[in-house]
Formats: sequence, C-alpha cells, structure tokens
Amino acid sequence: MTVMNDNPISQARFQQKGDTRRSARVSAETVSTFAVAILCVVLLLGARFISPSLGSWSQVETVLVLGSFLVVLSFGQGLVILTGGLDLSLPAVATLGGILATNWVGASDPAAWYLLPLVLLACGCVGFLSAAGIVWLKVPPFIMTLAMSIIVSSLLLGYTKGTPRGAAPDIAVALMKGQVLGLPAPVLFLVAFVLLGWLFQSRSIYGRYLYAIGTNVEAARIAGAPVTAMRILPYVVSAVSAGFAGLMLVGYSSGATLRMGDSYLLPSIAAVVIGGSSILGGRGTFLGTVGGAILLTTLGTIISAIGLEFGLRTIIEGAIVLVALLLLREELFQKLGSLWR
Amino acid sequence: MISTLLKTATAALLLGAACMAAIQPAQAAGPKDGKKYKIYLSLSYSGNAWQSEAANIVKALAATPPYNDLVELKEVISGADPQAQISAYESMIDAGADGIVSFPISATALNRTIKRGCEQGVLFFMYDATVTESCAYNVSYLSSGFGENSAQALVNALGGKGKIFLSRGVPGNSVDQRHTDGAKHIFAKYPGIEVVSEYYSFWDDRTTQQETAKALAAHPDVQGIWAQAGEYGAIQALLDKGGNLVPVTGENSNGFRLALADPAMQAKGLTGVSAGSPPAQSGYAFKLMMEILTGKRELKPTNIEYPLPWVPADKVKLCAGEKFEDGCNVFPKDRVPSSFVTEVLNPVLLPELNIDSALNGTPVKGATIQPLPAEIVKAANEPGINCARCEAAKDQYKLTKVAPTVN
Amino acid sequence: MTDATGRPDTGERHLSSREMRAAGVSKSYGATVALEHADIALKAGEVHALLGENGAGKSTLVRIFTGAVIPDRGEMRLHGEIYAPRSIIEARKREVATAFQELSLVPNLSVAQNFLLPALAGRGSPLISHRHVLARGAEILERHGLTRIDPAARIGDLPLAERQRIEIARAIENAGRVLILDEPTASLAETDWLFEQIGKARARGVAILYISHRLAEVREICSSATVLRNGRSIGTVGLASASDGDIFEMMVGHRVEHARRPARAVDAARTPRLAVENLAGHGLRGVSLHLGAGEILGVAALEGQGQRGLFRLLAGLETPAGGVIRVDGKLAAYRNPRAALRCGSGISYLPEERKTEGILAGLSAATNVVLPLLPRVGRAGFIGRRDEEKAAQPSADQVALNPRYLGFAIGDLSGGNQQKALMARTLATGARTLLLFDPTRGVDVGTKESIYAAIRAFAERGGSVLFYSSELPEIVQLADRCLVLYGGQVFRELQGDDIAEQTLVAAMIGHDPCAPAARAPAPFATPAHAVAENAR
Amino acid sequence: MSDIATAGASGSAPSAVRSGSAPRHRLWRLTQGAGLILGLYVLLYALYAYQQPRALDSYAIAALMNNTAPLALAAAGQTLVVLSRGFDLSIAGVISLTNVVLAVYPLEGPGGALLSLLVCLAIGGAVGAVNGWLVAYLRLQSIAATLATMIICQGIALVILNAPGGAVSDWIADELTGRLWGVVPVSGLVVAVVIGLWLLVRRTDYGIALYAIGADEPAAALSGVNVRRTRFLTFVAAGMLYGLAGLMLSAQTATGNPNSGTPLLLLSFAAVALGGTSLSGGRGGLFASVMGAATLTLLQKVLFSSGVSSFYTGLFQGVVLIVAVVFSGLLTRIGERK
Repeated sequence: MTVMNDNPISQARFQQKGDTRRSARVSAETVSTFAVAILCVVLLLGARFISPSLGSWSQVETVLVLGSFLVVLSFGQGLVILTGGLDLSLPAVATLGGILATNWVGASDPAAWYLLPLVLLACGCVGFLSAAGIVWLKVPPFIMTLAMSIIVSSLLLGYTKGTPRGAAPDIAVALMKGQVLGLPAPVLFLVAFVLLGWLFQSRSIYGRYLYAIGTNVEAARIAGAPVTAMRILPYVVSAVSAGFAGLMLVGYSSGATLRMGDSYLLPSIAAVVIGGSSILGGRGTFLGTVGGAILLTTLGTIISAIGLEFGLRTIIEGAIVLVALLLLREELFQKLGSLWR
Repeated sequence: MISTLLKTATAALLLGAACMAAIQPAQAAGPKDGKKYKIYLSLSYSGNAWQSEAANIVKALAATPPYNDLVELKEVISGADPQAQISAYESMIDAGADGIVSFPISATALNRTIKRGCEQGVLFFMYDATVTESCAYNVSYLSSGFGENSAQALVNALGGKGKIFLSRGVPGNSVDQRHTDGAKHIFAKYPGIEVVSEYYSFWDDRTTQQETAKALAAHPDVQGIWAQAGEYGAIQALLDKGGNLVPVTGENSNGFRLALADPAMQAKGLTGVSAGSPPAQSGYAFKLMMEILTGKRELKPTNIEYPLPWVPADKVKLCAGEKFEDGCNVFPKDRVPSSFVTEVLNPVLLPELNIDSALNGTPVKGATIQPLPAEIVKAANEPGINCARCEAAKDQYKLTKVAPTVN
Repeated sequence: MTDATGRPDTGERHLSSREMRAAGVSKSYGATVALEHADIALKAGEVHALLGENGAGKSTLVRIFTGAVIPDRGEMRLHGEIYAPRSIIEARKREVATAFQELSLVPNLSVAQNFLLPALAGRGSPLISHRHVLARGAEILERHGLTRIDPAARIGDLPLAERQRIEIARAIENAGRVLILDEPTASLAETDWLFEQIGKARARGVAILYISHRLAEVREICSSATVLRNGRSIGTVGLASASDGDIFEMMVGHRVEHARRPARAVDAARTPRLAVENLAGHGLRGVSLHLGAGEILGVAALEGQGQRGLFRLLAGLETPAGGVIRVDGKLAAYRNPRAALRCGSGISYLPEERKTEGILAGLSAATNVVLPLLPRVGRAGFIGRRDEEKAAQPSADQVALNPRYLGFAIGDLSGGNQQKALMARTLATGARTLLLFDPTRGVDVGTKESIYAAIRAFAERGGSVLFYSSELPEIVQLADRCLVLYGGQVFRELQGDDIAEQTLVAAMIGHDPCAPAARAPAPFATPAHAVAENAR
Repeated sequence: MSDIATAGASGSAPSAVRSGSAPRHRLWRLTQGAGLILGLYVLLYALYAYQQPRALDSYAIAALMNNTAPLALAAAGQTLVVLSRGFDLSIAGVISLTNVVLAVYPLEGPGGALLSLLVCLAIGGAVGAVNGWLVAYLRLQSIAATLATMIICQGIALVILNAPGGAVSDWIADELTGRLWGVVPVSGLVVAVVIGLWLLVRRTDYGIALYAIGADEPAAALSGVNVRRTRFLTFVAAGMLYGLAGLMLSAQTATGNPNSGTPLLLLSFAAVALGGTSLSGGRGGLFASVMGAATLTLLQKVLFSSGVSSFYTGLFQGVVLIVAVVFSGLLTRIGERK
C-alpha cells in the first residue's frame, strides 16, 4: 500500500512503498530545533571576533540568566500558540505577578510559602478569565488577551496608584541570585524548567491533547478529548508562568515596576515562531522555543557589545530574525530531510 | 436558543452597564464651585517611581491649604503616545481648564494644541520634559548640564583614563540625546577614556541591570559607568557579577545614594555622583503656576531652570525624619523603596512636603503653602528642547558643578 | 447555433482528433515518488474511467492535467499539440477543467461569484456588476438544470450535495475539450443529474476522465478504464469486456471476495445496549430504535433524511430537542462525545468527514488512535516514547493497519490508512457500542474489506454497531437488521434476508412497503431513479 | 461593510423557495455591515455631546477627525491583510519611518506635499512589497515575517532620526489638519476618499479574490485565483495605507518621532476587531474598521469627559472591546442560525 497525502496542492508530500523512516514532520521539527541550537553556538563562538571576552562561559551564564525570563514566558506563549491562540496579556500578567509579590509578600515575610502560590493563583485567574472569554464568549484570543492586558494594566495602575511598593521576596532573590554547586541558581532552575516544560508539552497526555486541539478542535472533540478543559489550560498555564516570570524579574532586579513585562511581548512570540512552531497551532516543540529564546537573548547580548548606534543595531536584529525565519522554513527542512534519507 | 437569548441579554446588559458606569462619575463630580481654578495634571505615562512621585507631590500641594479651597485638580494619564496627549489637551481646553501642569511626551508634537490653549487663556507648565512652543512655561533641569557635569565627575574619578559604559535612556528621546551629547563632549576631551559599550536602559532599574549584565559579559574589565536614571540597576549588575565595583555616576534613586554612602561598597571601589532629574520640578511648576494664577507673580512664558541636584558620594547624608533637613538627602532602606527618587523633596522650594506626600499624594498635616523665592533662573536655549528656532549658547556644555582635576 | 454551454457549436471539428494523451508522466516529491509512469489517452466524446486504490497516483495525475502540479517527466498532448499547463488558469485556457473531489468552491462567495472566479468583471470595465454576475450565474445554473439553486446564495450555506453539483457544473462550463471529474458522486446520492450533464458534455465532443470508487457507476457511464497501481498505469480495458473481479485484481493485485455475514439472532430479552425513544431535533422527527449486544444495525437513507442528525445526537455532538436515550437500560444525558464514551458501556463515534472531523493531521497515527484513552496510555500522566504505538497496536491489528504506519503523521498517510486508523480509534476506546457514519467513504477496496472484517469481528465479540452507509451493498453485506430513514423518521425496518438492495431502495424513497417494485411513483421520480441506478 | 457575497443577496433573488436562498436575518445583515459599530459610535457621540456641548462645533469635530485619521487609516490597511487571513505588524515600522522621513526632509508648498504623499506611498508600498514577497512567495508566516520587517523599519527610522525632532512642512501640518471652507475637516476627507476607493476595489476581481483567499485559500487556488499575486498586492496596498496613516500622523504632530508608529500597532487590531472583521479572514470590511478606530478614539474623549479616574480608563476600554466583540459575534451567530 502506498502512502499519500491528499491535501490540495500545497503540502502534497508523498511517500512511496517501502518506507523505512519516521514521519517527515517529526524530523522537520527535530531538525529545526537542532538548527536553532547550532545557530546559537555559532553566534556565541563567532562573537569572539567582536570581543575576546565574548563566547566565554561567563557570557553563556549571562545569556542563560537573562534568557531564563524569556524561556519561562515563551513556554506559556508556546502552549497558547500550540492551540492556535495568542496571548498578548503576558506582559501585564508578568507585571501583576511582580507587583503582587512585592506588595503582598515583601522581603522576608514568613508567610511567603503560602502567599507566593496565592500570587501565582491570582495570575492563573487572569488566564482563566481570558480563556473563559475565548471559550465561552467566543472572543478571538488576540482580542481577548489584548483587552485583558489593558484591563490588568489599568487595575495595577489603580491598585498601586502608580507607585509600586515593597521589596522582592527572599525566595525570588535566592532563585535569581543564589549559587548552587558553583553554578548560578537561575541556570540550574532553567535546566529544570526546560526539562519539565518539555515533559509537559511533548511527553504528557495534556501536551498531546493540546497538540490535538491545535490541529483540529472539532476532530479532537469527536475523538473524546476534554476539549473545553484543554482549551482553558494553556491560558492558565501561560498566565501562571508569566506570573512566575514576573517573580523572577522581581528577584533579579529586587523590585517591581509597572511596565516591567512590556518588553517581552514580541520576543515571546518571536521565540516561539523562530523555534519552528506554526502560529496557526498544532505544530512546534518546547525545545525549539527554548532555542528561539536563547537565540534572541544571545543576539541581544552580542549586539549590545557591538558599538553601533541603536538604529543600526535594531536593523541587524530584525535582519537576523528574518534570516532565521528564512533558514528555518519548513520546505528547507523537508529538502534537507529528504537528502538524508 | 434560550441560552443564546440569555447570552444576548447578558451582553446587552454589560454594554449598558459599561455606559452607565461611564456616565456615573460625571454626575458624581457634582456641582462645581465656580471660584475654583480648574487645573489638569497631564501625564503621558505612569508606572515608575519618578512619574508617580512627580504626580503625587502636585496632588499633595493641591490639597494643602490654601490651595485645597482654590484648586480643582484632575489627573489624566494619556499613555506613551503623543496623539493621545494631544487628544487629552484638546479635551482639557474644551473643558475650560485654567492651567495644565504636564509632563509632555514630545517636545514638538503638542505645540499646535498648546498654542490653541494659550489663545484661550490656558496656562501650560511643563516639568522636566519640555516643549518648544514659546507660549508654554518649561520648568526643567535640562539646561543645567547633567550630562557634562556627571561625565566630568566620572573622568575625575578615573583619573582621566579607563574603559567605560554609557547606560543611556530611551532611544529616540531628546532628553537622552541632550545628556549624552553633553557627556560625550567631555569624554571626547580625554583620549584615555574609552567608551566600550553604549546601551539603552530605558531609565529603568531592571533594564539597566540586564543591559549592564550583557555589556559586562563582553567587557568584564570595565572601569567606570556613566548612567542616566536606572543607575541602581548598574550597581546591581556589578554586584551580580561579583568582584569589584567601579565608579558610577547616575541619577537620584534612594538605592544609589545609599550604595554610594555604604562603606562596604566604597571599599569595593564604588564612588560617584548622584545628580540628574528631580521629580520636584512638578511641584515647583505647579506652585509657580498658582502664583501666576492668583496674581502673586507676574511672569511671561519662559524657560525656567531647576537647579541640578548634585550629591557626590561624600555628601550623602541619611535623613532621620520625613523631610530633607539639615542637609540630609537620602532615606533609610526600610523607609522607601530603592527606586524612590529622593530629589522629590526640596527644603527651599517645596518645604510643604514630606515622604508621604511623594509616596501617596497626601498633604502634610498643618502645612500651608509657602511663597516661592521671588527670583527664578532663566534657562539657556536648548534648540529642539525648549525652543524651536534658536541658537544654543556657545558655552552650552560649560561645567557648573565640578572642575576638571585631570588633563 | 450554440450548444448547451452557450459556446459556438464545435461539431465541425474532427471528434477523433480532440483527444488528450499523456505518456510516461511522472512526479516525485523529494525521495518519494507519487507517480512513476502513467500513460493514458482520452477520446473526444468518450467517458474514460481512471481506477485505482487511494494513493495509486490518481490525484497526482488529475493535478498534473489541471496544471496544479507540474510533472517531472513525460509528455502530454492536447488535440495533437503539446500540453504543459503551468497553472490552473493556463489549463482552463486550453479548455481543460476539473471538478475536484475536495471541492474547490470558496465558501464566503455566492454561487454566481464562484462560477465566474477568478474573473468576474466583464470586459472593458474593471468593476464588477453584481446584477451581471447574478444573471450569468443564473444562466449557468439553468443550463445545468439547477434552477432551484439561488445564484446569490452563499456557497457555505448550501448543503454538501448542492455544492458538489455546483463544482461539477463549473467544471463543465470551463471544459471545452477535457473534463475531469474526481469522485463526483462522493456526496451525491443519485447520479441522474450528473449523468445527464455528462451526456450533454459528451455530445459536445468533450473528452471526460471519470474517477470513482463505485464500480457500478463507472460501468454505467464509462466505456473504458485505465487502472493505476502504485503510481504506474497497469493497463486500459474496455469495461464491457472486463468483469468486476478482473478490475479489482488489476487494482489491488489479487482477487476480492464478497460474502454476506450470516444473520444473527439477537436475544431480545436482554436489555439493549442502546435504546432510543422518540428522538427529535436536528432533522429527526421522533426516531425510536434499539440496538442489542452483538448486533450490527444498518441505517439506509437518501441524502438528508436525518441520518446525520441521528448519529450526531447519539454521539453527544448535538442536544436532542426531545426524546430519550437509554444506554444499558439507564437514562443517558450526555452533552459531548467524551461523556458518550464514558456513558455506561460506552459509545464511540466514527465521524462522517475524515479530514475535518476525523484525523489530526500533524500527529502520528498512533496518537490519533489512542487519543480517547490517553489517560490509560500514560503513566502518571506521562507518555513514554513508544507507549502510544504499543497501546495502538492491538486495535491497529484489528483493522489490519500496518504497524509501520503508526509512527507516521497521519496526514501523510493515504485516505484508506487514515480511515483504518480512525476505525482503530473507535475500537480502541473500548466502547461496546460503535456509531459508524459511512465508515468506508472514499476508501479503496482493500481498506473496505479490512474495515468490514473489523466490524464483524467486533460484533462477534458481543459489540453493538450502528452504521450508516451511502453504499447499499455494504448494508446488505454487513447488517443484521436495517432501519430505513425517511423524512426524519424510521420508515421501515428490515431484517435478515429482507435486506436486499431492491427492498432498501423502495423504502428509501418512501415507497409503500407492501408494493413489490423498486420503481417509485412520480413524486419521487428523480431520487427513485437515482437510487435505482446506484443500487444496480 | 457588507460581505461581498451578501452584497448581491439583496439583488434579484426571486424567491426563498430555492435552496440556499435562506432569508437573511435582519440582525445578521446588521452585523455584516458596519451597522453595529456605527450604532455604537453614534451612541458614544451622543453621550460625548451631552457631557461636552462644545463637541458639536466644527473645530472640535475637526480635531477629533485629525485624531482619528491616523489610526483609521492604519486600521484600514490592517483590515486588508486581516481579510486575506494574515497579520501585519510592520504597521508600526512603516508609520514611524514615513513620519521621520517627512520630518527630516520636509518639502514645502502644495507641490512638496504632493511629493511627500508619493514618498509616503512609495515607502509603504516598498515595505508592503517585501512583506508580500516574504509571505506570498516565500511562504513565511505573516505574523513572523512582518515582525522582522517591523523591527528593521524601526531601526531605519532611528538611523534617519535618532531623537524626536525635525519639522514637518507647514503646508502639510496646516492644510491636512485644517478645514475646507471652515467646515469640512481635510483629514476626514482623506479617510472618506480611502473608503470610497475601497468601495470600488471591493467590486473588482481583486476584491473578490481577497475575500476568497481569506476564506479558503486552497479552494480559491483551485478556482483559478492567483493566490500569491492577490496576497502580494494586499500587503502592498496595506503598506501604502500605513504610509498614508504616517502622513496624517505627521500632519497632526508636525514633528518627527522614530517611535511614533508603535502605539498604533495593537490599537489597529483592536479597531479591526471592534469593526467586526473576523481575525480568521474572509469576513468583514474596511469601513467597519475605520469606524472601529473612530470609536476607540472617541471612547478616550468620552471617558475623559465622564471624569473616570485616569487609572481606570484602561479598564473601560478593555471591557468595551470585549463586550463589543462578544455582541457582534452573537449577532452574527444568531443570524447564521437560519
């Protein structure tokens, strides 16, 4: 029996009798993940030409620490995008997490052990509200999360009266500043987080459901997947991870500001897309996203080190994003993949 | 079908409720006392310590007798978008404002609207940031030479040579440009000074910390940092890195000043100067405006310079109370957050205020408005900043606070 | 003088020379060969069938003819001249047009707009006159006997069958020389209209390539057939001289036998697995039925008699307006398929539309199979690398799905294998009641056999099956009992040997059960005829 | 604006007996057109005028129009891309870029203004062409490709003008924000011309193709629509509209700012959604988005004159956005249920 794709024109991809390999799509994802990782390494090594101190372990540490915020944020963004949505409320929720952590908990509050989870719960509630609007009121995700973002920012402004108070909780500071076994704590945390995130997205039944829903909601519903719950889940997870990223930011810079999350919105989307996910959902891996996030951070570090004026740096940054997109095109990997077979 | 109807009804109710809620406050505003001056406080954005302190002290002053009976103050935050502020100004003018105290988002975009307001008799007082429209009053430290003075202080601390970072503000912002130009003017005189990295920190502690960390990865051997607001983040990045500290010049955050005065940090090599943008400008602008409105002062629209705060490491002095008293200029760590901008208080110009006024916008009990000194300092021309078609003074970058100690 | 399409009469052309010829056409994608070597020749005024299993390369060949795919090698000639279209427009200019299996109509445009795509504006003006477009649309509809369709209706609002007719009418309009019909009857219950149109086109001297899985249909309309297997053309036969068996053998490489399942008596005393009383809503007007353990209950109906509603209601996809559903004797009120799966001994549904309701294209076949039982596959919520394939294996075996395919993205599999995987999914759920809506739609003979075998085996093990089929032979072969739906009601119930195509046909058109003949009286003339054709 | 497919439905369809000619629910028609958003706008304006009687004089109207025009034009361009089932983030970059070009190279007089207009259209068209090439021909995801072009355009804008400044030519700044005969606001006229052009374009083959590829790209391709060219042209046209938006923005602010386009990015999507255009393509129209943009701008005014605490204006904006979208979605669904 031959194998054939009967999708019209675009993706006609055929496989003849005597197949011996795994699906083209699976390998395309793997290849793109590797490609992103390789690109990171190449960039880091190439940076030595710019400054001899670049490409050192200490720069890698810096990249990993600074990249950890983006990784955590884009984990949530990635899950939402996986189900075909988009979360524009990430910056606002990250800020919410940061502000609540400093306001409710403060530096050395013994109640932190239950207050911090409460902070994350509050963030999760925002995610739940977004999801409720999307699932039950059928508002497009783009609009719902945009509106939530405006609402949360506005409430935060009112709540703080414009002045965020308080200090970073000790736990958050320890997480971002501590050393464990000679390694910076955030790096170890990042490794653990990536592992968990990967397990969740690629190896858990929830991850499977999300892929199924992102591919085709109706088919997933008919197949008996818990569709409603699984459409809500990514927004809640995304909000909680954004809240956590807010906590990390607070721990890193020992205080919260009202616009602390703003600069992460576009990068979080870019990281997911560069990592090989489809913005339409159903495709992409967390490892790819991690690669995308690290790539963007590496790029930022190196570009900072070049003594160019800001405009030119911005142009270079945009160009590299573009090149990454062009290099990571699916067709390209199919071609590469077919060469390897 | 029933559920659909229900949903429709709910949506309709919500929409109605939103409209009702929108109307409500208008009615709640109640009958107006005709004698009160209608003053608007127009911010472009809010959300950092500097902006909210500047806004809070205006609110506190407006609630301090006798202004509490004279002034009806409304705060409007329009967002980081010139268009939105134009729209806000239009609305204020239409609403019959007597005066607008504002942090303008753009030096030029608001001009047309301001001009229309002036024609209708509205007083415009800009604080910190400025506009080039000549019918507005600009109250600002911008012409006081923050960039060049702090740069010279750094050069002095480094003995005229060393690798330094420039931690700048918001890209594409004229204030940032003015400061950086001034600083570069000084650095250019010293061939031993090498600017190894120049990055934008968006006047924000967290961004400064991250950007400085990035720069440190490339240049761990940096010997000094010239920073604008957000300077405390630069120190944190240095601390994160471990090892020694270096001379840092920056603005007026409480955290930075405490660090400058901390013997442990000094031992690691930290020194520097705290100068830069004081939120107190807004209070000064407001009081000036009120004096003009109440006829206590005659002043044609002009640019007024607010003196540059200048606190070298050895002059940092901890305050025991709620105010700057006896030359103190920093508050204990547990009293205010590290991002608190200390120069919101000014014992001469704004004796009515204390920390609570800055943090919460509340008036100080028993305080009354004190008259301002009669003299004002006229600011020098800064083309594109406080005047449109004008020449900069020849000695634009002359040093006022510090003299070169190296050649 | 103009012919039916309004074109100038082309009768003067030499019919024999108006033919399409393809020789040695091939197409590969990377390492995979879609079409290895195809030779085919179409004669003007003749209907030629293209036969082959899914994945044999039929669609690729169609796309090459249409200009949507450009072949790697081979030569095509149209009317003696080299024919190498690089786009659909180019093919159309050469008067070659296709009615696609997946329909190529744009849902948010009107019927008339779809007819005239991509150039709606008349000559001379860049602006489109809506009135003109409607008039032209109405004209085309009239020419094809579709006056009941409003030219201003949105395509998306029309039933599937009407859409298919419009697709066909549009292709005929654009096909001056060659008309390609790819599974034109997939959503049509009757072929009368279609064959009439084909007849008209044939009379104009159009060469027609007809692709269908329904051999009866092919025999009726086509004179010769080319068989493709594994991307190669195996040969061309005159249909008059070849038996069904011969053709199947050419298609699959071995002979296929049909056997009717011996009817089984179901213990009436036992509580039925599924009992429905007076179910209403979604096209149903009070349907009652019961389904016992080990029973295969067929549903036969013309298009749109409520069968879709019945299955979707039972699957939990819709909420009934009235009536009760009992599962294992207990009142059941589930609101979604997930709840249906968990209701009593479980109800599992095989959906109608494979592509839009069935497969999850990017995921592996194994994931597709085990999706409903993921929590049981994982350990503490996590899934090992091979867990899914292991879990999918038993049910894949039941439908004879090659385990090799389990690791593939299901979207890359052939339609037949996709359907096998979906069938495996319904079995894998462990539900004791299966609702199968047209389980063999658009799949090849081999797959059909595997699916039949799986259904029978399931019933042998005591499972209950309710299935609808658009192909009567299927019902005759499989069903222990058969319900005929008509106008949203159970019109007739047949049992055992009463289930014969003739009887079914009569019942489906609402014919009085006592009357012996299959032919229906006048009011139902068209469908009756159609079904009779179908059933032949 | 009504969906093209239904534009004809009111035509000569003789009877409801024919299959498919289901009688259109009146509510449905309302949502398909700009009816809902138009109604909301009128309601808000009435509220505004009630609170602020000066809202009705011709200066205030012109000021409001000036304020609305840039977002309205930006949303108009975004609508085209959204209709073709895409997202265009380059909007922020193009507006910033045209703004700084106008401020750094001001061209005086009406002739200069005309030239400036052409320059704006050319910049927008060029960026749009790059987007179109990346998305239509190289098949990049639109949101990702335009993200990259947005960043690059922002960079170029910063290179041209690294700090706010410069002066837009007086003629542009005065005339484009002025009033013809003291009554008709020029900015309103510009928007009206764009709407007029759109009404024409909608009736061309391109217009039909735009809706077709937005609703079902493979079907459109198999129907003979040149999908790539249509998509390419859409990005180019959208880019030109952003260029025009940049011109109107420059006229209003009279100065250059390398970041001037950023605030319009998300607002343009909000305006499109508020206008009832489906973010998944193929349904909606440009006029509705323009009204959506106008509503967003007016909402700020209404919130101001209502005296809502500045801290909480965002709350109201967010809630209104959600409620309006939910409402329009509900009406659509009720209408589609025949």
